[in-house]
Amino acid sequence: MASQTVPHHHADETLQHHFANPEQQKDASTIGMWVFLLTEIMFFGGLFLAYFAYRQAYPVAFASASNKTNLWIGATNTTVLICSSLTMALAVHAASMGKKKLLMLFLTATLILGGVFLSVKGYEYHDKWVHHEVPGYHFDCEGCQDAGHTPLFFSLYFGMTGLHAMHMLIGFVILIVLLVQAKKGKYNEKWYTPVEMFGLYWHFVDIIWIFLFPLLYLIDRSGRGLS
Amino acid sequence: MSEHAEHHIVPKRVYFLVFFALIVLTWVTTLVSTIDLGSLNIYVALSIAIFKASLVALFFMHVKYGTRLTKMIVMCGLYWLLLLLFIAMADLWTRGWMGVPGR
Amino acid sequence: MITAPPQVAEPKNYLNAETGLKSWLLTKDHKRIAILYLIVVSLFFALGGIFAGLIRMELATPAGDLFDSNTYNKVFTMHGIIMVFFFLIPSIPAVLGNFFLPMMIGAKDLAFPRINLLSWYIYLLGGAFTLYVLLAGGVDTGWTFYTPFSSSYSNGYVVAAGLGIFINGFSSILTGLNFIVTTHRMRAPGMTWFRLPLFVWSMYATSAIMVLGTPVIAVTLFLLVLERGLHIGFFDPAYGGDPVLFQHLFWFYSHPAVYIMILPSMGVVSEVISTFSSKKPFGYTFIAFSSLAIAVFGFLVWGHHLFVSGQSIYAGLVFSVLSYIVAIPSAIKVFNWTATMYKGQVRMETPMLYAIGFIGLFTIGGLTGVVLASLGMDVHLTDTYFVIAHFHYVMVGGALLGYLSGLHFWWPKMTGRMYSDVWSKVSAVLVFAGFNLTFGPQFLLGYMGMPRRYHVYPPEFQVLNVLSSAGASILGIGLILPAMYLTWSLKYGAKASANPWGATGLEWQTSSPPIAENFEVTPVVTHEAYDYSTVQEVVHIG
Amino acid sequence: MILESKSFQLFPEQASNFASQVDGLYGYMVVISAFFSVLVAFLIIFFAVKYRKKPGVNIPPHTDDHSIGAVLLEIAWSVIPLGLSLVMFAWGASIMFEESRPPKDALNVYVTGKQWMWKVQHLEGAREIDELHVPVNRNIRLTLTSEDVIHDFFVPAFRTKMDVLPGRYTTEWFRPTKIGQYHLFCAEYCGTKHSGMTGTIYVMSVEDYNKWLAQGNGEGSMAEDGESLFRQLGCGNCHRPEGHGRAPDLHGVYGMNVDLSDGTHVRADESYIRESVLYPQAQIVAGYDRIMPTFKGLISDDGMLKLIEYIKSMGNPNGVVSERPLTREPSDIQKTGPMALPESEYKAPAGGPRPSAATGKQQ
Repeated sequence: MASQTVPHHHADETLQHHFANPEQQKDASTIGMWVFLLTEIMFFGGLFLAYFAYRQAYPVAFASASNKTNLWIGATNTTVLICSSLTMALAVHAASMGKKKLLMLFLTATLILGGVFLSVKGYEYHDKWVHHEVPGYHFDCEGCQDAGHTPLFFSLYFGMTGLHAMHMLIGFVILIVLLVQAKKGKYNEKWYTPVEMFGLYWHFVDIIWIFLFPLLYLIDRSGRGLS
Repeated sequence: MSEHAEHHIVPKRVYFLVFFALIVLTWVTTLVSTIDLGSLNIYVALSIAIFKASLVALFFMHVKYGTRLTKMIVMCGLYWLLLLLFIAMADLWTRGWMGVPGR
Repeated sequence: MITAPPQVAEPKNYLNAETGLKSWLLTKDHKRIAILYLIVVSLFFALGGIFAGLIRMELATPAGDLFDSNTYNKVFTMHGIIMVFFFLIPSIPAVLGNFFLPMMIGAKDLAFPRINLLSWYIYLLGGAFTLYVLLAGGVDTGWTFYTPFSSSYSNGYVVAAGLGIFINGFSSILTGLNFIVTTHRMRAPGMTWFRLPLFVWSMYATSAIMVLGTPVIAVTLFLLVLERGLHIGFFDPAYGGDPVLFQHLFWFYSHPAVYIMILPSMGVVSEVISTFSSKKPFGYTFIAFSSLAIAVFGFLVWGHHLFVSGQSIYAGLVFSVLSYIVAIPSAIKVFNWTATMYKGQVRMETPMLYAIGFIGLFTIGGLTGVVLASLGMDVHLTDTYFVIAHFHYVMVGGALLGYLSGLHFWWPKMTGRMYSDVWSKVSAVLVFAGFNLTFGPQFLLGYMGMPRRYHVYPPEFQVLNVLSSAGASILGIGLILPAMYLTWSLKYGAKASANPWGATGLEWQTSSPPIAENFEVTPVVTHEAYDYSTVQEVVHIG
Repeated sequence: MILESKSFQLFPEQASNFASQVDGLYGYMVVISAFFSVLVAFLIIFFAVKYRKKPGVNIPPHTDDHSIGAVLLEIAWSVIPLGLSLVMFAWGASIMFEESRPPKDALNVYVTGKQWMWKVQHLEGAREIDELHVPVNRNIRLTLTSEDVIHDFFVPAFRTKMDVLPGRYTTEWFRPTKIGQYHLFCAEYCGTKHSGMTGTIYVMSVEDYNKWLAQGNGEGSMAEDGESLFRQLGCGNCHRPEGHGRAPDLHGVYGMNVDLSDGTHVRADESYIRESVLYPQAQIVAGYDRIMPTFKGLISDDGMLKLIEYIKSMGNPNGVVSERPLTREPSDIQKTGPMALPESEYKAPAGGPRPSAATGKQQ
C-alpha cells in the first residue's frame, strides 16, 4: 500500500525524487497509511451498522443463532490472532534495530500464526456448512427460535468474518513479499517503512477481529431474549 | 513540517505487557459471556473490546508515540464511525414513538 | 492526445519531456495523469450528455413515442450513473486538482505518484464495467439502486453496474488520500495553512469526504451485489431485511457526494473571482473554514432524502434542522464572493463569466435545497421534478459551470495555448441561457406534481416539458462549442504567457506549460496568498 | 390518463386540508429565495459594471477583511439566513407532524401497491383498482403496503405523499376539500411501468359516495372476510376470548401496549400484528409459550389486511364491522382498559396448534 520504494538518487536509494528529505517521505507514508485505515474503518462500519440494526430488530433470532457459534474455537482463534499481532510488533521492532535474521523470524512467525487463524476459520466455515447453517437452499437452523430471521445473522456472520478473512489473505500475500525483500536485505535501521506500514495494517485487522469476536460469539451467549 | 514523528523505538517489554493484557482480557471476556448478566453482557463485552482495541492502537500501532496528526486521524475515524452508527440507529430506535405505522 | 510535436525552439515542458504512448500510459507525472483523466472524463461526459439528450427528446411529448418504458428507464439510469460517478465526482478533483494542487503548494508532485496513476487505471476499470453494462443491455434501477427493486426485481445488469461503481470508488478514495497527504506534507517552505489558495482548502475538504464516505457506498454496493446474487436478506423485506437501511447506507455517502461535486467548484470560483477582480477574496478565513464546515456537517444530513421513506419522523426532524445549518456555510461563501468584487478591478474574461454564472445558478440551487429541507414541503416535492431541477441547478449550474470556469482559467497553463475569446464567451452565454430554460420550467413541473423518472406523463405538463427540451438543445450547443474551440486551440491557439490572467498562485510563476517537475527551483513562500500588488501588467500571450 | 386532459396550467389545484398550508409555506420560501437571488444577482451585475477594470489603473485596492465591520458583516450574513431558515424548519415540521397524526375519526382505507397497480380495499368491502373514491370533507386514513418493491402514494392536489413499503405498513391521511378528480401518481421508482402506475382520486359528495358504496358490492366487509380467514386458519383454537386459550386474547389488543416475555413492550399496531402472524417467535407475549407456528406463505398480503381489520374490530363492542353509513366511526382504538394477560395454565388439547405446512420444526 504505502511502499513507495523506487530507487532514484544515488545519494539515498530509497528517497524518491519529489520528496525533499527522508523524513518527509516517511511522514507521507505514515499519514497515507493511517488515512487508508480510516477508509477501512468506514468500510467495516457499514457492516457493523447492518449488524446493530438487525440485532435490534430481531433479538431473539440473533441470540439463538449466535449460540450456534463455537465459543471455545472463537476464543482460541482470538488468542492466535493476538499472538500474530505480537510477532508483527516484534518484527517491526527487529527491523528498526536493523536485525535482519530476527525480522525474518518474526515475519515467518506472523505468517504461520495468520495461517493457523485462517485454517481454524476455514474449519468453522466447514462446520457451518455441514450443519446447514449457511444461508441459502440448505439452510436449517436446528433448534433456533424465530428461525425465520436467523439467516440474517448468518449472512452477517459470513459477510463480516469473510471480509475480515479477505483482509488476512491480502496481508498474507504482502507478508510473503516482505519476507522476500527482507531476505534480499532491502531493509535496514534507516529505512524499513514497508515493514512498519504493514504492521499498522496487520494490527488494524486484529482490531476488527477484537470487535467481531464479542459481537458474533459473546454478547448473546448467556441467553438474553431467549425464553 | 513542524511535527515529525520522532524515531521512537518502543521497548520490547511494553509489547509483552500489552500482549499479556490482551490474552488475559480475551479469556476474561469469553468466560464472562457464559454468565448471565442480563442486559449488562453486551456492555461488559464491548467495553473489554474497546479497551483491547485501544491497547493495540496505542502500543502496537504506536499511536501513543505518534504525531498529533495521527491522533487526529484516529479520532476522525471513531467520530465518523459513531456518526454512521448512532444517527442511523436513531431512526430505528424512534420509529415506534409516534404510534402511527411508518412514522 | 495533446502532445504537440516538439519544435526546434520549443522549451522543455511536461508535454515534450518524454514522448510516445508508453510515456503517457506509464507516467507518474501528476500533470500528465490529469490530462489522462481529462480525456476519459470528457468522453464519459459526452456519453452522459447523449443520454440526457435522449431523455429530453422522449419527454418532449406526453406519450412514450421514442422508446418503450424499459429503454427509457435504462437511459435515465445510465445518465445518472455516468454523470454522477464517472463525471461529476472525478471531474474537478482528478483533472484540475491533480494538475494544480501540487503546483499551488509548490510541490514537485503528489505524495504518491504511482498510486495516482493506479487510481486512473482503477477508474478505467470501473468505467469498463459500466460500458459493459451499457453494451450488454443496460440497467434500469436508477442510479440510486433502491432495494428490493434492485436486489430482487430488476432485470438489468445490476451486479456489473454495482461492481463498476464499487471499483470506481477506490479510484476516488486513492485520489482523496493522495491529496490529503500531499497537502499535509508536501507544502513548499513558507507555505503555511493560511497562505494556501482557497482551491487547496476546498480540495482538502473534498478529499476528506472522499476518504470517509466512499468506503460506505462501496460496502453498501458490495452487500447489494451479494443480496442480488445470493438473497442473503440484508435489504429485502421478503427475508427480513430493511430497505430503509439500504437508503441510510446509500445516502450516508451519496449526500456528502454532492459536496464532493460542489466543493471543488467553490474552490475554483474563489480563485477565479479573486483573480478577475484583482483582489484578495473577501473573508479568506471564512471561505476556508466554511469548506471544512461543509465537509463535517455534510455528513449529518443524509436523512433528508428519507423524509417520506418510512424513516422515523423524529429522525426526520433532526435531519431537517441540520440541513438548514449546513446551508449556512454555502450562504457565507456566496456573500463573500460577491463582496470580493466590491471595489475590485473586474475583468469579464470567459472564466469570470462562468464563475458569475456559477454564483447565480448555485444560489438558486442552494435556495431550492433549503425549500426541500423543510419537512412539510418535502412531502409534496420529493421525487418530483422540483428535486430534479434543484439538483441540476447544483450539479450542472454549480459543479459543471465551476469545472468549465476552472478549465478555461487554467487551460493556458495546462496546454500553453489561448483559446478563442469570442467563441468561449458565446459558449458561456449559451450554457447559462440554455441551462435556465432547461431546468427553470422543471421547478414548476415539480410543484404541479410531475414525478421524476416518468416515461409518459399527463398532457397538461407538456408545455413546460417542451420548453425544457428546447432549452436542452441550446445547452447542448453551448457545451459542444468548448470541445471544439479548446481542441482547436491546441494547434492554432496563440501561445500563452506564463501568467495570462494576472493571477497570484504559485502555478502561475512557472512557464506555460510547466516543466516536468513544475518549478526550476522549489519556491519559497514569503507572503499571503492573493497579493496582487506583486503582479505585473497582464499579458495574455507570451 | 383517465382524467379529461386539462390544458396548460402552472399551479396545482388545492384540494385538501394540507394544500393551502403547504402553499403558504411555499409562498414564504419563494419570497425569501427570490429576495436573496435577486439581491445576489443585482450586486454581482452592479459590481461588475461599477468596478470594471479601467485602462491605466493597475494598483489593486486592498480591503481589510479583518476589520470589525467586515467581521460584523460576516456574522450578519450568517445569522440572518439562519434565522429565516429556522422559521422554514419550524413551519415545515409543524405541517409534517400534522400530516403524521391521523385524526381518530378518520375513515380507514387500505391500499396495496403492486407492480404496477394500486389495489384499494374499503372497510365495507368495496374494492377498486387504480381508483380511490372518497367523500369530501371527511378525514381519510390510508394504510399502505406493497406486495413487491417500494412505491409511493402521491396526490399532488392534496400535497401529500408517502412511501409504500413491502413487509411494513405506512400511513397517510388527508381531508379532501373539493369535489373533483385528481391525479394519483406512484412517486417512487418501481420498475418498467413506473410511469403507468397512476390512478385517479374521486372526491365525491357524501350522498354520491354512499350511493357509490352501495352499488354492486355484495361482498362482505373486510372484517367479515377477515373473520372467516381467522376461522379457516384456525387462529381461534388458541386465541380464545378472555384468556382461556393458550395464546393471548386478541380482543381490544389493537393499539395497546403489549408486554413481551423479555421484559420489553411493543405497541400492537398493524405492523406488529403482521409480524406476529409471519414470525410468531420473534416477539412472545409475556406469560405465553413459544408455540405459535408461522403463517408465512399461507396468507396473502390482501388477506393479511383483512385479518388485521378483523383483529381491530374485535375490541369493538358492536362486533364485526359491516356496511354502515358514514355516521359511525370505524373501529379504532377502544377504551376498554389494559389487556388482560393471565398466566397460561390451560393445557393444549390433543389436537395442538394447527401444524404449519411451511416449517415442521416448531418445538
